[in-house]
Amino acid sequence: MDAILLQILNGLDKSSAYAMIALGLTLIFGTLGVVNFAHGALFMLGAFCAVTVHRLLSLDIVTLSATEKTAWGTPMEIRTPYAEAWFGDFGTWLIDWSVPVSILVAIPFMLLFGVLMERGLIRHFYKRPHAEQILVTFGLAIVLQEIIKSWFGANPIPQPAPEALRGMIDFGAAIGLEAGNVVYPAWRFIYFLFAMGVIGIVFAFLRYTTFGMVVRAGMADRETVGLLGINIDRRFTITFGAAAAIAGLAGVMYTPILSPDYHLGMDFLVLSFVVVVVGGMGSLPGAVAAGFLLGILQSFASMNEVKSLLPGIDQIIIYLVAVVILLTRPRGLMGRKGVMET
Amino acid sequence: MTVSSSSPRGDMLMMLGMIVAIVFGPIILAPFGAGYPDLMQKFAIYGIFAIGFNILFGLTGYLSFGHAAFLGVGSYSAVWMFKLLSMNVIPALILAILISGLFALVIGFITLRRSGIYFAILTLAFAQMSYNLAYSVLTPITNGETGLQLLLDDPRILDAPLASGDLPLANLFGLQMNSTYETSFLGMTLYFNAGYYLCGVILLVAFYFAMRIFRSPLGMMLKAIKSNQNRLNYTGVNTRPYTLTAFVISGIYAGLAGGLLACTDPLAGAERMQWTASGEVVLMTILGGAGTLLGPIIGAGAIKYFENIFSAFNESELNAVFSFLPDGLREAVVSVASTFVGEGWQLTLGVLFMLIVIFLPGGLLEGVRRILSLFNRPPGGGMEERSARVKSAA
Amino acid sequence: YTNEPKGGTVTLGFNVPQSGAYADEGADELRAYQLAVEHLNGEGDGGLLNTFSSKALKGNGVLGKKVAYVTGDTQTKSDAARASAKRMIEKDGAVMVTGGSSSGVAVAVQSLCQDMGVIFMAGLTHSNDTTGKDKRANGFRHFFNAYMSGAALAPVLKANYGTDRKAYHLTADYTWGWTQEESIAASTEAIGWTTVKKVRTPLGAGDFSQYITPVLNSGADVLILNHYGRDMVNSLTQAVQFGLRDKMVNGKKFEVVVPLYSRLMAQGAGEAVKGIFGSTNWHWTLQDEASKAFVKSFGQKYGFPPSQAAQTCYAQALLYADAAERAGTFDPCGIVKALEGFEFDGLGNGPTLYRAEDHQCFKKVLVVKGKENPESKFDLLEVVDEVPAEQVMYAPDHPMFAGGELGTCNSGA
Amino acid sequence: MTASSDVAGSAAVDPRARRPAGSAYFSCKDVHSYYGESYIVQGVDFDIAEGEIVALLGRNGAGKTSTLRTIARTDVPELRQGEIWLDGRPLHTMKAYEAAGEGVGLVPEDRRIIQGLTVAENLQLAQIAPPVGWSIERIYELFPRLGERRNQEGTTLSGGEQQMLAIGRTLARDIKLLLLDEPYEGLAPVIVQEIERTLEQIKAIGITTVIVEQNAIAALRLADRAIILDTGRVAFDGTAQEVLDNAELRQEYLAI
Amino acid sequence: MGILNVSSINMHFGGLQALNNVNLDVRQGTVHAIIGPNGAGKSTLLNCFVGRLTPDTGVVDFDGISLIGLKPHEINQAGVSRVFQTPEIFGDLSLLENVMIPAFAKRDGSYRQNLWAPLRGESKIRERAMAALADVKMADKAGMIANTLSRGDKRRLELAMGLVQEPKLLLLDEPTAGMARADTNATIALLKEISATGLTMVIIEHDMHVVFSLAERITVLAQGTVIAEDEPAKIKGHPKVQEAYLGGTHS
Ligand SMILES: Nc1ncnc2c1ncn2[C@@H]1O[C@H](COP(=O)(O)OP(=O)(O)OP(=O)(O)O)[C@@H](O)[C@H]1O
Ligand SMILES: Nc1ncnc2c1ncn2[C@@H]1O[C@H](COP(=O)(O)OP(=O)(O)OP(=O)(O)O)[C@@H](O)[C@H]1O
Ligand SMILES: [Mg+2]
Ligand SMILES: [Mg+2]
Repeated sequence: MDAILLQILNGLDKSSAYAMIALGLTLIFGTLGVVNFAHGALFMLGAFCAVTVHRLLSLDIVTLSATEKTAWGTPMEIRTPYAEAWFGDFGTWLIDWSVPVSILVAIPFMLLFGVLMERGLIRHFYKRPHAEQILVTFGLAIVLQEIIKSWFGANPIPQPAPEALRGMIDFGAAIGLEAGNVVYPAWRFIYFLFAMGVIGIVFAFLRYTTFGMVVRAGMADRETVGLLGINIDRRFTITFGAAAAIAGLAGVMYTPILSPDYHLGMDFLVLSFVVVVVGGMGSLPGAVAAGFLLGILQSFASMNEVKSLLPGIDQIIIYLVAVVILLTRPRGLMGRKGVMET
Repeated sequence: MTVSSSSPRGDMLMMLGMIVAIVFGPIILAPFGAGYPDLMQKFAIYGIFAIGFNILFGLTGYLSFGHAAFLGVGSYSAVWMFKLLSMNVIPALILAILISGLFALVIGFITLRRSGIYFAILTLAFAQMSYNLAYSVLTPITNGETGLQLLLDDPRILDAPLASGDLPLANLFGLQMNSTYETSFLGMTLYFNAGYYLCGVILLVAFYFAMRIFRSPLGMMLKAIKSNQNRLNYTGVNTRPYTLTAFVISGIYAGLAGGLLACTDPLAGAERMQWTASGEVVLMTILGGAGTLLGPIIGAGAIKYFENIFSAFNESELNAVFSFLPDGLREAVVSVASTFVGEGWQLTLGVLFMLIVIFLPGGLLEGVRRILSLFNRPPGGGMEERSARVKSAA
Repeated sequence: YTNEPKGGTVTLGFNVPQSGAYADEGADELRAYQLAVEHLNGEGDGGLLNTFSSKALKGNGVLGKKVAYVTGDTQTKSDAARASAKRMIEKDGAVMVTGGSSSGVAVAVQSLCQDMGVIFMAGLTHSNDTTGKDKRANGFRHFFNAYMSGAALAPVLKANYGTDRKAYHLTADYTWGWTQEESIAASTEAIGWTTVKKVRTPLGAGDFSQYITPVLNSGADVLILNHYGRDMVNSLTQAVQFGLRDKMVNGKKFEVVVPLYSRLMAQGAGEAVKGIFGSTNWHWTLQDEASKAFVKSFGQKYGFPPSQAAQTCYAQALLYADAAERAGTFDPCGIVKALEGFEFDGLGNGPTLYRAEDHQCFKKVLVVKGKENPESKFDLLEVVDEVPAEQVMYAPDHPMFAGGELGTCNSGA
Repeated sequence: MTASSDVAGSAAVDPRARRPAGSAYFSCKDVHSYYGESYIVQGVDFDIAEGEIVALLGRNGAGKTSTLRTIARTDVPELRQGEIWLDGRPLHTMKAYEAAGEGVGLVPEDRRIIQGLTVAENLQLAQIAPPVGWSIERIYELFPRLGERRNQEGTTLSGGEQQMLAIGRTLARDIKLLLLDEPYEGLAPVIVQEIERTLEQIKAIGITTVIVEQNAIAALRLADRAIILDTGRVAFDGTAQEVLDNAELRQEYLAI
Repeated sequence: MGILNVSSINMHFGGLQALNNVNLDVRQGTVHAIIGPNGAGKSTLLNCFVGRLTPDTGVVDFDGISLIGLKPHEINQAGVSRVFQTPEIFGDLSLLENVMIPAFAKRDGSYRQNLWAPLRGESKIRERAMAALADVKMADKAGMIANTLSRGDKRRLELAMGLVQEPKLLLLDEPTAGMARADTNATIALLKEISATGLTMVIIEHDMHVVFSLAERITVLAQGTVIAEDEPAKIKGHPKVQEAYLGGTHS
């Protein structure tokens, strides 16, 4: 019982990441019809927004020590972060809270990045075959990741959560089970809540405005929508920017859970495509549902009891479930007819 | 490439061009630093892989994201044949073809129930499952991460025992795959390698097969599937057997390529089945020009060339290359250039992908065509110049 | 023999990961190789040529030939690594290939070098198999292995955590992980610990939380992470996130052990490494003359201290050159003869033996602990113990290493 | 929608007052457009007065659709030369959505009902960007069929129903220039009569209209003027009556 | 008993009864027209014949076999070809290929024989395809890519694709919609000619000129129900048909 509860909790944060990435991806992929292989890279860029903000906040004033020397004989450097030197305690607080703080930077940056990417590149590919979209976005993904690699190196860079949020929440105790058995790191729970918030906002926006309908229509038939006086290009740009921002936010907040490295995007890329397709092309709720389904199932499959029954199941569960779902439901969980079926 | 635009003469010229290119491969490639056996073998092998992939993708439009699974299966089968039966490549290749064909039949039968992106993800899922299992649970068959290799104490039933301590070598009735005749020509070393010629001959056969398929009613049907599958059903054609045929043929091509990888280098690793490997053949095909006969070969060559030659540049070599520049300038040039070669080779590849799609929709072959049309040559001829130009473009 | 150097230079092949998860480690290896080449050719401050017990090398190249090198990217994939090594051998005429940052690649390239008749000097590879069931006559390993980690760690663990412990293993699901799991389990069981569970985790899982939560209620009081690289960074940080280290189980404080440490990875794990035990091949804070000299020349050239991968690669390059010099030939069989049973000192690990039976180096192993108050971002580990070679020695036919044959040296042609 | 009750003979009120003297309400000046390299519209040149209804006729492949699409400024065919003016506004400098904002409404030949949207959504879509015309209720009144099917997916409508939706969708916008590409195609005679009546109504409101129709007789009944296209050029430009009277012309270009 | 026997077909979409107990009997060698207002269910009925839709209840017998439950390609193999209302063509292939494909499918339908022989060798198929293109006066455009045709030309191509199969039963869904008058007349002549060879046809048309020139029998559908079935002359005068379909002023 405890174990199962734990695994459900445990599936939440990963599922939230899948769901958020898939949400942005399905906007680009299921709605705009662009096979965006750079979406993982957008997630990674978001994560590196957090890294950059942290680096900037902890930029050092470097003074050379007069007495101490390094092992190779040069004077030792003494470093004090500017933020601390200038703002005192507030500076320390800022550094501590750098991950949440970097959201403020990530949103405009990722929006801008998304908009530029759409204007400069993706726009010219709406009418081109999917294969060419794959090639160009994959090329872009490689370029982005290599740039990050040359700036930040290949090693993971840890981003601690704020001190105050590093603790554990004892869910077991809260529902009357033995204390200390069903615990969950606070930050992961915050990530889950954050994801729900983002997903909620996106859904509300699409539900209570005509934006979603117009974008869907534009996808089905750009020309006709244009003939009805709608500047579909602008809406596509906005959609793309929003999708990039969602991916970026998912990345920023994920850094305390998984230390980001330049390859982070590629690791999530394939899975997020699987999630989107299992959810069904063109369905936002589908993408979110599939994100949670696969994330939690993956958690379960990693339980020792399951693994001893079916060795290796934890490594293939996502794909296995994907196969089963796609074979029993032709268009995934909630896919719409005619989207990307040819 | 519609039926009407192909002429028997054009095809003949194309075939002749291929033969010339393969026979004189070592001479043509040497000036580009690519004329050594391993890379030439890889060109041919990945050429086969890409041609096969293109039969499925280029003709029917079914984008498989799991073709590397067949490559891997082919390799494993071939190595097992080496271990169990004989170091002769023939049985190994036969088994590779059989097993990968069977594997493709099963996977194709299941995945072809869906089309479009759903099909792509299904194939991806199967390949990833194969990869993950090969990496861990199936270690007794695949030797996990290390990869399946030849051991001194393998049974090799048909082969005579070797002097102790010597690992056997893959051969074709005694002609060893690694036997190479080296000679010097205009200051370059040329390598004429048995393994390369084996791969080359098989590439030729594979190419011929593909050409026949492109020009056959089957090819036309496959193109019709890409164009409007629904209509084809109402025209009285059951499309499933056609797509399945294409899938199995391309699976066999992949398996054959995998088998050849094992013949030229008897080790089969699981990462050959990873999605990145499947993605690579997709990129090769698109980069060269999907749906064309020569495109995939060119694309395969370009990517392998980058992977092997661009990654090998290091600073000292760059310094040598730019030694004609004054010191300060040279350092600047070298530091810029070094972000694109050596460990930056993937950056260059990424940039190349983007440039090609943006400026040459239709792939590298399209670029070759445009250049050729500048010279106003008849299509199909001038093969050496063709590949030469692609190289210099790359 | 293959690639006999003809002109005034001899070419070595440095085959390191330049892309993929180990790219930084590969970059550090490459730096070390470049430094070694400088030193061999008599440039720079001579580095360890001055401390090395063998005095065959004179800083005038090797056997009178200037040392040149070629580089390649293994991508940490067997196929790519072999393709790259083949290029070095076939095209560039390398007589020796060295480098790498993972056991799978090391084994794959080692067997290739055996087939093609050149020498392979392994870089960072820790699996027992490299000099165990996959050993080859043309291949040599300076780095330590999983068995040695276990043998070195056990006494320290016993001293710090007692003899009554229950261990839970999380193991990267591939050959290196398995051999390490086997070695560590054996050596901890020998000091009285019990092994509660051994769980395999997929390589590159990213998030390990679903494997960590079952640890909470398993009754175990020690978690052993048989992970390396990114996996280790992630599993360790996440174990700490899940509060494992603040937990009390069976009346004892819960502990985490990372048998194979590397400074680069410790950097990635940040705070999480503090107070955690592990073993390492070498660390830049060592105070013997050789280590100091190496840190100095490396630090002066690059501005930061070398990693253990760099040290092992540097040592391998020197060892090869020295063997050639002593053998008077680049013929692989000559080199093999010169290296087999070779005893030396002054490369940073104290007195060392290249054992003839399996081409494994035996030298002291460092037990380290994550430092509580690091002074710089390089100063993350403190050396707790330098375990002498005798204590980590094993018989060549030890069951964990059995199954392979060394074979005979192959010089090509 | 300008609710003026002026009818066809709008010469009574001089519509040119708002425009520079000498230029028509709508004019195509030497329009050339291309599909890639194929040169299709080869110098089409005509004027239309405000409130006039013009029938654009010609054989299959004569370039009627291409001309309409060029006027509506769709991406293909691409306008490479020439000017198009509507009510003093240069359409040739605009994109399709801007032209639509100026009051151009095209009912495309293959109807182009948007997949995945219901009938009601297809109509709503037309009212997102200004200028808004008829209310959706009024369109349902005109085509009760659409009202009954408002929640059905647009693409599952029968061929004729789709045609109604396509016309309705255009009326939902306040248009100055209505371009109808084969509006009767696939419609039952009763519906044809119905749409004819609608068009009469539209004519009465004074919306300038270009109608392309294979059923030339029906088109000519409605139109004031006829323009006959042949291989991308204007072969005839005159009153509808002239075409009806000229048997030779009809035989040559229209085969009626 | 005719060659096509349809009885008590019911079909609904959600709450909409699209076909209501429809019966139809098409005699061998005749041209049978189905007319009716838009949305009457004509295309739906045709869809039930070719396997695109499966009716809720009812029987469709063609030449002694039941078509219900067969796959579209099996129905075609049984000798039923269809010309679509909205052109369904192989957009990125040439016209010749567009017509050769149905010709192939006709020859064997089965997949076996099509594999290998070079296409160039298929001169018989090619000739037949060219002949069919010539029938619809498009032989000169054989090499063009189908997508670049104007709409009227696409319809003619559709027709050629149906004709080249030489089916036993040809289903035509508004074959002349959007065709120029001259071509409509030519098409009428062509269809007459073909009908004279004994081919059975079911035709849906809104162009009464076409219907009355060709049809030997007419079924009138309205709101999914057959409201009349008779010879052309009688249908013209039928009051219900007048009201529901033809309207006051026509013919
Ligand atoms: N997308 C296209 N690409 C290339 N050529 C095209 C394209 N669309 C149409 N054409 C060509 O342009 C010419 C004019 O076509 P258009 O559709 O304007 O004719 P139309 O007069 O509307 O004919 P119809 O009465 O058959 O609809 C035709 O010859 C046609 O083949
Ligand atoms: N898939 C569907 N879902 C819901 N309703 C449908 C579907 N297909 C058709 N209908 C409805 O069924 C009715 C009959 O359609 P059908 O296409 O058969 O008409 P039709 O007689 O061919 O008309 P037309 O002459 O206009 O082509 C129409 O009202 C249509 O809206
Ligand atoms: Mg038209
Ligand atoms: Mg219909």
